[in-house]
Parts: sequence; C-alpha cells; structure tokens
Amino acid sequence: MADRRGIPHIAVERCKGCGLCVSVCPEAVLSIDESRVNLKGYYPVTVESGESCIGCLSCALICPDVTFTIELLDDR
Amino acid sequence: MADRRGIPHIAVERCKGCGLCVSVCPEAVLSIDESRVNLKGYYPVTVESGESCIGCLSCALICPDVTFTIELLDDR
Amino acid sequence: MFSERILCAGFGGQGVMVLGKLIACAAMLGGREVTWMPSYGPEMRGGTAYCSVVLADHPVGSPIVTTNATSLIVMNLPSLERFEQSVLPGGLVLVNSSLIDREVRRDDVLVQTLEANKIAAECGAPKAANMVMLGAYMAIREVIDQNHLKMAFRQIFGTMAMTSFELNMKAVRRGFESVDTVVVTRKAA
Amino acid sequence: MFSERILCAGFGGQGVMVLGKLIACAAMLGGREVTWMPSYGPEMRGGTAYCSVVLADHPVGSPIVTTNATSLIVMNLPSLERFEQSVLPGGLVLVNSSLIDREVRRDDVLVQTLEANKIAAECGAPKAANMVMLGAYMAIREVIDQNHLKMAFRQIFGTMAMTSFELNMKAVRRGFESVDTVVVTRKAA
Amino acid sequence: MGRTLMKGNEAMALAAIRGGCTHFFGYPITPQNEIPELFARELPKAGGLFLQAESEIAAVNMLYGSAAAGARAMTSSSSPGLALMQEGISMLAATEIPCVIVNVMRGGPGLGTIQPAQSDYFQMTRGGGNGDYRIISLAPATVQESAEMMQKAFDLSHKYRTPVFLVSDGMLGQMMEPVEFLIPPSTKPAGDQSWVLSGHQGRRPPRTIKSLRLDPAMLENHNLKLQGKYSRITRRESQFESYRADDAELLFCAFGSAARIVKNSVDDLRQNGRRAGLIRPMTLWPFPFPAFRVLPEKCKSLVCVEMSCGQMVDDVRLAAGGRVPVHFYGRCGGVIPEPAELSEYAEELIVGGAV
Amino acid sequence: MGRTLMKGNEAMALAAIRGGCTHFFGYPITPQNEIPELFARELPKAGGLFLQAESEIAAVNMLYGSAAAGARAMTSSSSPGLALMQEGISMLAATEIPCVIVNVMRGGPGLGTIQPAQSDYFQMTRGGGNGDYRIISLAPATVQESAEMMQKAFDLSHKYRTPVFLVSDGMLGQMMEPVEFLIPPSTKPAGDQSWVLSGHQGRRPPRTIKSLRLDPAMLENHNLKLQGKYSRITRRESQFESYRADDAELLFCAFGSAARIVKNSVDDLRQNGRRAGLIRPMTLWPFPFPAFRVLPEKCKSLVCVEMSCGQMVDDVRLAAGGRVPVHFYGRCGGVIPEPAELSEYAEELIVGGAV
Amino acid sequence: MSVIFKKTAGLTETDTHYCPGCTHGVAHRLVGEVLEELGLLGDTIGCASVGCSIFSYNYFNVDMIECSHGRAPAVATGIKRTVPGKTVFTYQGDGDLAAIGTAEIVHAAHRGEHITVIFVNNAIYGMTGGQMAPTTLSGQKATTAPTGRNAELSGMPLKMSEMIAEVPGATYVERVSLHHPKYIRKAKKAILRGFTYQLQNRGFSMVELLSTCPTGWGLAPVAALEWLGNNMIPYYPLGVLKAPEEV
Amino acid sequence: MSVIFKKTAGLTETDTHYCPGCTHGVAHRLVGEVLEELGLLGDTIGCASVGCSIFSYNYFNVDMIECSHGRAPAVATGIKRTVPGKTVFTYQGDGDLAAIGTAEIVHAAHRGEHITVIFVNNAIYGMTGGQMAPTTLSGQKATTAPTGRNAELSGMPLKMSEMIAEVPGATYVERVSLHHPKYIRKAKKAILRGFTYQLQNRGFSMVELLSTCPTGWGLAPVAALEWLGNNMIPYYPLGVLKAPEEV
Ligand SMILES: Cc1ncc(C[n+]2csc(CCOP(=O)(O)OP(=O)(O)O)c2C)c(N)n1
Ligand SMILES: Cc1ncc(C[n+]2csc(CCOP(=O)(O)OP(=O)(O)O)c2C)c(N)n1
Ligand code: SF4
Ligand code: SF4
Ligand code: SF4
Ligand code: SF4
Ligand code: SF4
Ligand code: SF4
Ligand SMILES: [Mg+2]
Ligand SMILES: [Mg+2]
Repeated sequence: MADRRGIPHIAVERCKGCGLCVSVCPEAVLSIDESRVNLKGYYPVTVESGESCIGCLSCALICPDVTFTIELLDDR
Repeated sequence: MADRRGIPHIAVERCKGCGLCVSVCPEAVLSIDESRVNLKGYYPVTVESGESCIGCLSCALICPDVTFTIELLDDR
Repeated sequence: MFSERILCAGFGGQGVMVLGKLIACAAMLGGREVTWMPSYGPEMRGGTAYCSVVLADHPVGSPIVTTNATSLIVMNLPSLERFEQSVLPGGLVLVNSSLIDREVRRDDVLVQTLEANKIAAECGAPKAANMVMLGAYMAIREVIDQNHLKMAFRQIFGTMAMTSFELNMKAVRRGFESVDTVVVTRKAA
Repeated sequence: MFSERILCAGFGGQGVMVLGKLIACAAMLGGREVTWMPSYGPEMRGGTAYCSVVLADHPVGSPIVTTNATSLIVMNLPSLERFEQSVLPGGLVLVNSSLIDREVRRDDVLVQTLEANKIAAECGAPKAANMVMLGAYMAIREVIDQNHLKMAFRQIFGTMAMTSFELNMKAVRRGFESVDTVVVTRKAA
Repeated sequence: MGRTLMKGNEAMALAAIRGGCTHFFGYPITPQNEIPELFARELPKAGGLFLQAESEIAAVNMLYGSAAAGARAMTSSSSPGLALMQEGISMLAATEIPCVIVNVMRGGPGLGTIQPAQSDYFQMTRGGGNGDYRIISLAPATVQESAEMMQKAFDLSHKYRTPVFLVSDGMLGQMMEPVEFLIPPSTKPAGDQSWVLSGHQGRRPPRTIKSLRLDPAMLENHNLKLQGKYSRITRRESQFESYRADDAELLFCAFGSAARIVKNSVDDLRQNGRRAGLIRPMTLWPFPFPAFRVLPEKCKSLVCVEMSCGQMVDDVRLAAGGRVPVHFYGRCGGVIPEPAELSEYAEELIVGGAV
Repeated sequence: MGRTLMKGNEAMALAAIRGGCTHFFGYPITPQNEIPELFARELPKAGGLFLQAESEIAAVNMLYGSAAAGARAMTSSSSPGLALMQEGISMLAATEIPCVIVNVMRGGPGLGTIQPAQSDYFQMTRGGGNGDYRIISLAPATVQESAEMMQKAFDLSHKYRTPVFLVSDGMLGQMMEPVEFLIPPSTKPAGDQSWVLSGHQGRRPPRTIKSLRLDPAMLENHNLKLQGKYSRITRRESQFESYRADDAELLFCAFGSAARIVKNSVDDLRQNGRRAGLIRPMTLWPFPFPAFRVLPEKCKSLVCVEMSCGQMVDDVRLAAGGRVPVHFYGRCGGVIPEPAELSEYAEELIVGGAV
Repeated sequence: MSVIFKKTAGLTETDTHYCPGCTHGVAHRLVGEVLEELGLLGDTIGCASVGCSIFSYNYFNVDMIECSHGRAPAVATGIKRTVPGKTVFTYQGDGDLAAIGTAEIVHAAHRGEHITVIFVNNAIYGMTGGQMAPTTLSGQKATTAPTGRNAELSGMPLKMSEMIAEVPGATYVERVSLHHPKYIRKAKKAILRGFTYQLQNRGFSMVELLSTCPTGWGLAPVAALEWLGNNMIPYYPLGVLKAPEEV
Repeated sequence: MSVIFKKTAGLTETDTHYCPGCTHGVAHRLVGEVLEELGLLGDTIGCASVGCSIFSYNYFNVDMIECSHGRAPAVATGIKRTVPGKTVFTYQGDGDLAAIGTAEIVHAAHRGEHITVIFVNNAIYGMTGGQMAPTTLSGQKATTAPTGRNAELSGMPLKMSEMIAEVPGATYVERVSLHHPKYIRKAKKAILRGFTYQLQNRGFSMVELLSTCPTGWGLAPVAALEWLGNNMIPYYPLGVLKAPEEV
C-alpha cells in the first residue's frame, strides 16, 4: 500500500474551504490555501505535498462538493 | 362457587338484543325474548332461568349497553 | 303538471330503500322524470331509514320530500309517528299493519292498511313485505306498470336468481291484489 | 424632508447587519424615524448579506432600499458588484478597500475608501472592520452622534463586556478619524 | 346504455372512468363514499389503480405524484377533507398539474354535519391555500350533469394544465336520477407531455416540477404566466344556464342543488303571474359575469339563493355592480330550502316593493 | 421602556406576552421564526409554555386544546403553514374558541418564496376551511402597530369568543422599527369561563365542546348564532386609517406593507399637485365598508394596491358598488413595489383621463 | 343481598347510538369504571375522536372535547400542558389513530405526554360504512377492498402498538381484547394501569382494545366476537408491549 | 495512469448551495453514484423534500419533483403506482421525515411501496435556521431549545429507523453515517442495497444517513464531523435494523 501513488486533482472553484478533506487525509497531502480566495469567496484547498498521496480516496469520499478527481500512478 | 347465587336485573329498554350476554352466560340463564319489541325496536333479552344464575358477571361484562345490575344472594 | 312525491319509511332491514328505488326506476322506464333520495348517515343505525321518491313529467327540482308528500308508505310504527304529518291533504298513507297497531290519526288523507309481513310470509317470502307494499302502492296509484317494474328489477339487482325474482314478483302481485281484499279505510279527502 | 437610505453589504460574517442596526438605533435615539430591513433566507448562506436602513424625519414607508440608496457601505467585492448601481447620483459609496481591490466605476457619486480590516487589526480588534466603517460613515454623514451610538450599543448588545465595548468604540473612533487621514477619492457629484 | 337510475356519486365515478381516469387516490368521508367504493370495484377491472390513502393530505399528494407522472388521476372528498388539501391544491396549481378534485359538500363549520350544504363556495372559488391561484370549479345541478361535467373536467384540466374542482353536495351525490352517458369515452390525450416526469433516458436534460422560486422576479413572472392562463380561462370557459330569465323582473341566482329548487319556485311564481327567472352559474370559477353584463330590461332585483349563509352573493354583488339591489336568501347546516319558502320570500320582496 | 428598535416578529411575540399569552404552539417556517424563538426563550421565564409541535396541524390542534382548557394561547406560521391549519381553524371558529393566529405572509402559490407578499388575503378573509365562518383579521402596517394589534387581538378574541388572525408579512415581520409598549400588560380576563373545560368536580353537568350537529335545524341555529356574532363584529370592529383622503380625486386602498409604500407615493403625488389619498383597512375582516360609504366628493377613481395579483380588490369593488371605477395595481412573488412606480401608475391614470 | 355489578357513574344516562353488539360500549364502560374507581370523574377531560365514537362526549360523565379526525393526541397535549393537574385521555378508533392521525399519536408518545390513549381497534372504518383501515386484516373484506385486503396493494395490517412501543417517550403500551368476559377483565386492568401511570406523571400510556364492528364486518354480534378471537388475536397478539420499571 | 475517482454523472454540473462542510453534499454524491452504477439515471424520478435539500432537484441528474414539506413519500407513492417501471426515491431531512411527514413515511412503509427513502438525519432543522427537530439530541442546543433539548419538555429524540423497522411493510432499514470515509463507504453500500431491493420489487427501503449541520450546530465543519461521531452515533446506533431474507 505504501507503494501506491495517487494524484489528487481539485476543482478549486467548487471548493468551499471546509477543510474536511484536509482533516481526513492520512498523509497530510492537502492544506487550505489562505493566500487566496476563489470566486465563491472561500479559501480553497490545495495540494501541499502531492508526492505523499497514496490514492486512498479519503479526501474524495468526504468532500461534500465533489471537487476531487484522483488518478492512480499505476506504473509504480 | 356452585353455591353462589346471583340475581340479574336487566334495563330492558336499554337492551339492543345483540345476544352477547346470552352467548357468554355459562348457566343459560338468559335468552332473547322474541315475543316483544322494546321501545327502541329490539327484541330484548330476558331472564329465563334466574335460579341458575351464579353471579359470575359474564353477562354484565360483555353487555355493550350496560343493561345489567347483578345482586348477590349472600344468605346462601 | 303531474308530480307524485313519495316517502318510504321503515326500519333499517325492511327494504324501504329498495322499495323506493324500484318505484323510481320503473317510473323512469315508463318515461317519467324521477329522483330518489335516501336518508343517510349514522343516525340510520338501528333507527328509521327512509327515502324520498319524486315522479313527475318535468325535471324534478328538490328530490327531498318533507312536508309535501303525496304518498307515504310506512313499514313500522316509529316511521308513522315521524312522517304522518308530512302528507298533503288528500294524499295517500299506505300502512303496514303487521307492525303498526294504531290507526292513522289524520282524517284528510286516503288510508290503506295491509298486513304486509303476513302476506309476505304467506307467499313464502317473509322478507318481501316491502314488495307487498309496492304491489299495493301500484294498485292504488297507477303510475307504474308491471312490465317496467320487471325491467327495474333487472336494472337494480342485475342478474338476479330467477327463483327470488319470481318470489318477489309474487309478493308484489299479492300486494296488488290485497288492495281489494283487505279492509280498506278511506276517509274523506 | 430629510431621508437617508443606506445599504450595508458584505459577507455573512462581516457584521453588516449589526452595522446597519447600530446606525438605525442611534438615529432613532437621536429622534429620527428609522427602519432596518435585512436580506433573509437561505440564499444568505455563504453568499452576500445585506440590510437596508432608512432614516427620516417622517414615518418611513418602504424600508427596502433597492435602486434609490443615498449611501452604500460595502465590505467586500461581490457586494460592490451587486449594489454599485443602486446609489442615487450624488450619493455616498463607502468602500472597504481591505477586501475590495477595484475602483468604484461610477463618477456621479461620492466615494470614500478605507482599509477597514487593516485599521481594525491595528486597533487590536480584527473583527471590528464593520465598526471602522461605521466610524467613517458617521464622519461623512453627520446624522448620528457618538452618544446615541453608545446608547445604541447598550440597546442592541445588552450588557456587553466593558472591554469589548471599549474596543468597538476605539474602532469606531479610528474609522471616524481615518476619513481625514486615508486617501479620499471624491468624484464630482 | 340508455337511461339508468344512478346516484350522483356513482355517476361521477363512472363518468370519470369514461373520461379516461386511471388512478384514484382518496380517503373515506361521508357523503362521498360511493365514489371511492365504486373505483375500488371498477378501476382494477379497467386496468387502473384505486389506492386508499392514509389521509386527505396523502391523497392529494399521491394525486400530485401520479398526475405528474402522466396519469389521468383524481381524488374526491367532502368539506373538511378539502380543507386539509389546501396546501396540496396550492401546490398543484403552482406546478400546473392537470387533475380533478371532487368536493361533495356537507354543512360546516368544523365537522358540522354530513348533510348537504353549499358553504364551501369560498373554498372552491378563492382558494384557502396560500398564494394567487385559481381552480376551475364546475357545479352540476343534476346527476346527468354530474356525469357530463366530470368528463369535461378532465379535458379542461389537460387543456389548461390546471386542477379542476367538481363541486357536488350531499344531495346531488346521494340522490338517484336517470343518467345517460352521451359523451364518448375519452382516449388518452395526445396533448403536450413535455412536462411529464418520465425519466430522461439520457436523451434530454432532467426535468423538474417545482413551485419554489427564490428570486422574486422569477416568481412574479411565474405568477403572471399563471394569471395569463386564468384570464384566458375566464374569457373562454365561464358557463351558465339561463332559465326563464329573458323578461324577469326578479332574477334569482343559484347554483347546484339550490338552483334546481329555485327552478321549481320560478315556475310557481310564474304561475302566480310573477316574472321570475334564474341565472345558474355552471362554473363557479370563472364566475359567469357575462351572464349579468346585460340584465333583462325589466330586472328590478337579484336574489341570490344559497345553501349557506351567503358566499356566492359576493360575486353576484360584483356582477350587479350596483345596478340593481342584490338580496340574499340562505339556509344552512344541512337544511334544504323548499320551493315554497323561496316563492314566499320572493312574494314578500315583490309586495314590499323591492321588486 | 421608551422606544426600542425591534423586528416586527419580536414585537408581536413580546406584545403577546404583555397581552397575557401563556401558551404558544408552533412549527418553524420562514419568515416568522423569530416568533417561536422568542417565545422559546421568554415564555418559560414568565411561567408560560412554549411547545414546538410536529406540524402546523398539530400546532393548531394543540392551540385548540389549550385554549379550550382556558389558556390565552396562540400560534404563528406563514402562508403554506396556514393552508395546513384550515381544517383546524374552521373547528376553532365552529366551537368559538378564543385564540390568536399569526400569519407572516410570504409569496405563493405552493412553496413560492420566503419573501414578503400579501397573497393570502382570501385565506385571511374568506376561510379556506369548510363552512360559513369568519375570522377577525387585523392588519398592521408598522412594527408599533404589530405590537398594539397583537395585544388587542387577545382582547377581541375573548370578547367575541372567536379566533383572531394577525396578518403580517415577511417585510413587517423581518424589519426593525422603533416600538414603544404603551398598552398596559393585560391581566387574565375575568370574562365568561362557563365554557372552559376544567373538570366538573361533581358540581355541574359535564361540559362538551363540539362542532358536530347532525340535526340540520340545530346546526342551522348554531350557524345563525355565529352569523349574529359576525354581524355584531362587522358593525363594531371594522377599522381603517384615512390618509390625506378628504379631498382626494384618486383614492388608493391598500393594507399593511403595501399601504406604507402607498403613503410615500401619496406624498409624492401631492407634491406634484395631484390630489391623492389612501384608505388603509386595518381590519381585513370585517372589511371597513363604512370608510367607503361616503366617498370624497371629488373622488374619481379608486386604486387598489396589493402585493398580490388582486384579492382585496374584490372587497374594494364591493365597497365602490359601481360608483367609481376601481383600478388595480399589484406586484407579487416577493417583489415589493416602489413608491415611484405607484406614483407613475397613478400619473398615467390621471393623464389617461381615468381620474 | 348486595349489588355486585351496576352501571358506573362514569357513564351518563344517555343511551349509546352504537349498533347492537358493538363492543365500543364495553370499552366505554371500562373507561368509565376506571375513572370512577380512581375518583377522577370530576377532574378528567376526555378527547373524543372522529369515528363511531364521536358521540362519546355524550356518554362519558366527564368534560369532553370533540377533536378533528386524527388530531385528538394533539388536542390532549394542548389540554394537559395547560392544566397538568387534570387527567386527560383520548378515545380513538383505528382509522383515526392509525391512519390520518399517525403523526399526532407518534409525537404525543414521542414527547412523553402524560396522557392515556384508549385505542379501539376494530380493523375497519365503522362510522363511514366499512372501508378498509390500516388495521384491516389480510383478506378481510371492506367496501374499499371488495375482494378482501390485498397485501400486495395495501401492505400487511399495521401493528400500531408495536410501533408506538418503539418510541422512546412511550411508557406503557398494552394490547387487550373485548371479545370475552375473561379478556374484558384484563382489559380493565390495563386501562387502570394506563390511568395510574398518568396520575404518577410517568408519561404516555396507550391501551389497544381489539373490538368488534358487527355492522362493518357484516357479521351477527356473537359471530363477530368469535371472528375477533379467531382472526384478530393471532395477528395482533395480546399482552404488554412496553411497561415501565415499577418504582 | 488511471482515474480512480471522479465526479459521478449522477450529479449535474450545478454547484450546491450547501454550507461549507455540510454532508448533504456527500449524501448527494452517494445517491448519484449508485444510480449511475446501476444504470438508472435515465429511468429514475426523485422526490425532493422541503429542507436544505429542497434544491436537490438542481443537483441530481434525474427527473425530479418538489414535494410539500413532509409529503414526499405520498408523492413518491403516486409516481411509483403510475410508472412502476421507474426507480423512485425520496430525499428527506429529519424535520421533513420525522416531524411533519411522520404519517406519510409510516404509511408508505406500511403499504410496502417499492421506493427507496434517503433519510438525512442531521438532528436539526437546517433550512429554517437551527430549530429543534424530533431527532435533536438531549441537551443539544437549538434556536427553539435555547438551553438545550429538555427531555421533560420534548421527550427523548425519536429513533425513526427503529420505528419504521417495526412496520410490517418495511423491507430494509439501515442506519449509516457520513462522518468519516470509512463510514461513507458503508453508507454507499447501504444505498446500493436500498435501490437494489427496489429494482427487485421487494418493497420499501430506507437508509438513514447521520449527517452534519455545521451551521445549525454552530460548529466548524471538522468539529461537526467529530460531534456526530461522539454524540449522534452513541444514541443512534449504526447498522441494519431490518433486512429481507436473501433470495
Ligand atoms: C378530515 C376528515 N376526514 C374524513 C372524515 C370521515 N370519517 C369520519 S369517521 C372516519 C373513520 C372512522 O374509523 P375509525 O377511526 O376506525 O372509528 P370506528 O368508526 O371504526 O370506531 C372517517 C374517515 C372526517 N370526518 N374528517
Ligand atoms: C408546511 C411547511 N411548514 C414549514 C415549512 C418551513 N420549513 C422549511 S424547511 C423546514 C425544516 C427542514 O428541516 P429538515 O427536514 O431537517 O432538513 P434540513 O434543512 O435539516 O436538511 C421547515 C420547517 C415549510 N416550508 N412548509
Ligand atoms: S487520496 Fe488519500 S492520500 Fe491522497 S490526498 Fe486524498 S486523502 Fe490524501
Ligand atoms: S472537502 Fe472539498 S470543499 Fe471542503 S476543503 Fe476539501 S476540497 Fe474544499
Ligand atoms: S351473572 Fe353469570 S350466570 Fe348470572 S346471568 Fe350473568 S352470565 Fe349468567
Ligand atoms: S348484551 Fe346487553 S344489549 Fe345485548 S342482548 Fe344482552 S342485555 Fe341486551
Ligand atoms: S358501525 Fe361498527 S363500530 Fe360503528 S357502532 Fe356499528 S358496529 Fe360499532
Ligand atoms: S444549514 Fe445545515 S443542513 Fe443546511 S446547508 Fe447549512 S450546514 Fe447543511
Ligand atoms: Mg375502526
Ligand atoms: Mg435536518
């Protein structure tokens, strides 16, 4: 499992900055980006350390706004 | 128990002739009197063999129109 | 303008509703305008059931007969008590004397009594006292004929067993005939 | 007849409702007729919150300020987008330039910008940007005085902790003063 | 079929089936029980569905779902049951769902009685639900007409995509009269089905049936659209019967059961040389104002007769527009007026100089 | 207390408590939630009871029970919630139970919107429940009046043993205005309690509160008794405000929120030299017909303004009785008219020669 | 000589309008007796529902209120919350309680209202002429189920007592029957228990009484008793469904 | 490289109006995914209820109808009985389903309607601003319970699933939670099962989803997830309350 590599993509404009994904990511991949505001007026989430992503889908499962698309790097 | 003696009194004008009391009397004390019609227009129940009454109250308990008053002959 | 306003009244089980329906239906088949209107609701329970029938040669307005009946058909005592005053002077009161043991007190109506229950029993159809009354009514008020009545039976009961149809018609006929044979009390109109 | 019609608008958490209430209440205590009317309902959620305040010397008819505002107090960009056209020519647009980085496009209104969030933070009350705006409004439109404002605080917040009261009043004062110290863009009326 | 003797309730139910009604949802209440009972017997045979709901509220909402899914559906009830349906009816009107709702009126207020009355005129013509909406309201006066109007009700409801009331009462519902089914049975309307919920099959965008519009401008537009429809209906669909009215000095106005009784007394009055007549609204909404536009030249007064304490009289007054006085005669609580008392009332008006 | 800035909803709730209200039953709905929320906070402190019901139907029936047991009780809701209460309201009227029901109106039909409207005028003046009954219907136009009318509502309801509506809307309910509580707090009415359910204690025959009367004559009598009460109320309790109406050529008629806006445009029109005025019904039922009995000599037309598609206009037409034309101007769906558009409309009428 | 049974003072002198043999009358008597025995007649307010028992306000010797169809538990709530010292009960049929009044009964139980509900289940709408109720048995005929209740169309009969017993606020729920004197004695005990819990402010109590409707069922009165015993009891088992720990 | 998660075609492109962190969005996604996976999007009719989820008709990629508050199960009944071949579901909040709509949900279950009910229990009235619901926990604050729900006044919170499971016509009732990815996976399975039973015409299915309302609860979104786990689950135990014998 530690070998599994995921790539999270975020539809940033749909994000409401609720932080649920951040709270459930086991690898601390995500963080809220307080440096900017999206069109909806929220601080959106951002991929902080994409390389740690294990493609566990937790973020995608909990995100109420379905912002995530997750790819699996299957060549590893 | 066989010694117990009851006297059933019937408020005949309240009787609707449904026959429920007749059906539950263990001693066949009661019967419907088809020879007359009460003011309400029903064949009322009548005490046919009062001497057999054991005062079990079955008739009184089942009568939907609360026609019965039952006395106990306690000198026996 | 012809207008016959009938009240049929009795106990719940005596078939007064059907009696009224048969009159209305037969008259309709005879070309009249008719209405039939039941009493309805919980007060019927165990109490008096009655219906109003209006026969006319023009569209009927009120189907309810209250104080202006031209005919009253009563099957039991409480109904006579309740409706005796509803008949217009000169009207008809048809009394089932099997169950009504008092006289009609009005002296301005036509009274016909007959022992409908007894006659019905004699026909072998003890429940058909209403048919006996119907027959008597037909004899006195000549507004419906036997043919239309037969058709009315069909319409109301659908395909009815032949035997019960025959029994009912027999009771009707006996009622019809009894008007001449039983004691008739006619008081001045 | 005196009539001041104010729109206060911003994000949900920015305190625009309270800002409006304080203006209305202080003006009432100063003897004016006033109304305050919020936007309400689920569309508020996360979106723009705004309220209308009307101050007058006669009973107020419509409490809703739509196209005829005499003053607009905007705390964020979406609110400016939405309400910029609602101000009457010659009216006032008070802009929180901490969160609004574009210019007012109208050239027929009086524009005052101030960095309310920054000033509030400087006061040690980072959430009191609305109070800073209030102070600036009071400085420009002389319709309420500090005393009535203090009484309004009591009426609206009840017994408020003295420290937070002082902090809020400090923010109001800094807003009041800032009107002379910050860059003022006045366009021809 | 020829003429058959039938209760008004039965005639309505049979006519509905002929009118193509396939789904009935209802809750028992006197004096309309013959309607659901007949449907329970007959609809399954015709391949339709009779479903007893747990309440009138459930019934009207089942109706909503069924009609939204494309059925010719209906419900029926009596006065207090109608009161419970008001929210649902407002919803049906707002979402423009075609369906038929029968009210076999009984006396009120509250539980009142199970005897006939006409005291739901307001309920039938001015909502009771919230918001601006109108329901076409048909008022038969005979069993024959009950049947005919029932078939027509379905057509109207589809023509205008709107619920339609059929307003009967305990008298019309319970009485038997000869009926002949003359209108041919309806076949399914080929009309516009573009609003029906049917599943998008991936071939079109999803459909939504809804009433909520949080943007006031949008809701106002929707209301104006509805009002436009209501004016069209008002212009085209109001109906009345005029009975010996042409030269009437005293003009009655009455509907349904009351109207049949008034006819008797018009005849009586005429026989006594009084020039009486009747205008009978056959649609309660739209009220037949055109019937009153030109009053008979000699008309001296209008007399509104209702089996209520006076509700339609508002519309009669509006129709009269102050040109002639409007009198009111009403009986209520299940009391049915007699022709004689109406004639007497009219005579008094005439003698008193009111006419 | 002096003048306090307060929402209309809050003012009504506080005034109710001052008016002696001890029991509140209600179900949440926008835009009236401040009412139950204030009661939830304040009633227990005052020894009263706030109970959240499972629905509007339950609320109105709890109200019925509570008031029948002698409480000064009330409920409040908004348009669709009122639609659900119709059966219960008919029952309250039939059994003559004093209580107060607030409607903070929103736009319809159906769910419509949560924004203000006046499209429940019919619902508030012509039932919607079954049967012949009327509810006193008070329509404030300011927050101050909301408070005053609320206190008055309880007194009226007890005076006549009848439910009373307080008709507010989303605008009046949500807006803040200065309020001063001038009417002294009510103490419990010493009035007739002979109908209250209290247990007979073996000292009197059991009491029954009921609406059902199967004998038509009895139900008709009961209805006539109710109608007698309604005529007394009609004679005594109708109320209106007349604003610059004495010499008006163009006379507006509007109530509640719409009326406040009309006042602005009356002033505007006057400034432009137009003789405009306003009659503002403060009671919707009884409608203030006396206000129109004598129209200003110069009055050339009436203009009914409503935040609806036109409901009160029926009553205005009845009041006008054909003497002057009645025009209608309405906005709906949550749209609130602006004084300017009303003035413009009036100017057009004047220029067009209608006035 | 001593009188061992006479008509309770809990009932008025008015004769009932019930059909011959209808056990509504028995239910009335039991409630009247219990209220009399507990000395509560002067302090009770009863809520009549819409069904054949609507006229119960004429029969119980207590203050009574007529409630709209199904709403008696809400009305009772309003009363009890206003005069908590009074004893408040509802008397409801199965159409009233198990169909249109479902929300009101569930939520009175849910809130734990200190009221007693007398639930007369006769598996039919008696008053309106024998329509199917939620409680009508499978296969049982009714005017709106002319070929008998069909579970495919209308589901299996609803067991209200089982359902209400699941509601946290319900304190005491028992089902009893009125088809035989032996059972009637038990029924009375249950009613007594229901009112006793109310007196102790121990929350919501409901007693379901299986009852006959000879008219609606189209059976003679005695046959109706038998039908109840043979058909209803197997589907609606008798007994306590919920009771509080005794204190 | 392969996409292992992307937005389902069961949802439209419209952004939701829900507050940040509100798990209504998660519930929507699960329903959308299940419908997509079962290939039902083109053949489904959804019933939106009155609550925060009223606009769900804008979000689900299926035909939808707006239902009056509480009445969705009756509307769904009308639809399903008219087009039995379509998949019909309701999406209801706890105020909608457990308060005003109690009768409708009980009777849809009672009749064994072949529909699937998605019951989003967030223990509060979200839409109207945080009033107490029948499901609000003991002690939990709400705008109409300013000092917290008081069981003496309002009873203990209502367990709808337990109650509905008692109704004979209910086929499948399960309670799941949305507060954590692990539970969300289970929730999806439950929803899948609910719709599958409907496809098999096996009667009424209901899935209760414990959900958050950060706004109504006055908690930050993440804190709300925790609150759900710590407070709701102990009172509303998760799991299958009723399921059919597998065939
Ligand atoms: C709102 C409303 N709907 C319907 C009715 C008609 N109705 C009167 S009694 C009744 C059912 C009675 O059945 P039940 O409660 O089982 O009592 P029973 O007569 O069997 O004792 C109905 C549906 C009504 N009065 N009010
Ligand atoms: C008849 C009616 N009563 C009340 C309302 C107001 N109302 C709208 S949503 C709602 C409650 C919503 O709560 P819930 O069902 O729990 O959904 P949530 O918002 O929590 O998801 C209420 C009471 C209404 N629209 N209609
Ligand atoms: S897939 Fe798992 S590891 Fe990757 S970002 Fe999401 S939660 Fe973190
Ligand atoms: S869960 Fe979704 S909405 Fe919330 S912060 Fe993460 S990406 Fe944004
Ligand atoms: S008391 Fe018992 S024995 Fe005596 S009559 Fe009654 S039932 Fe028969
Ligand atoms: S049970 Fe009562 S009513 Fe029936 S026959 Fe016996 S005494 Fe008469
Ligand atoms: S109809 Fe049935 S329940 Fe009603 S009184 Fe008659 S037997 Fe009893
Ligand atoms: S109010 Fe609550 S339920 Fe509604 S959207 Fe916001 S968080 Fe979700
Ligand atoms: Mg029953
Ligand atoms: Mg909720």
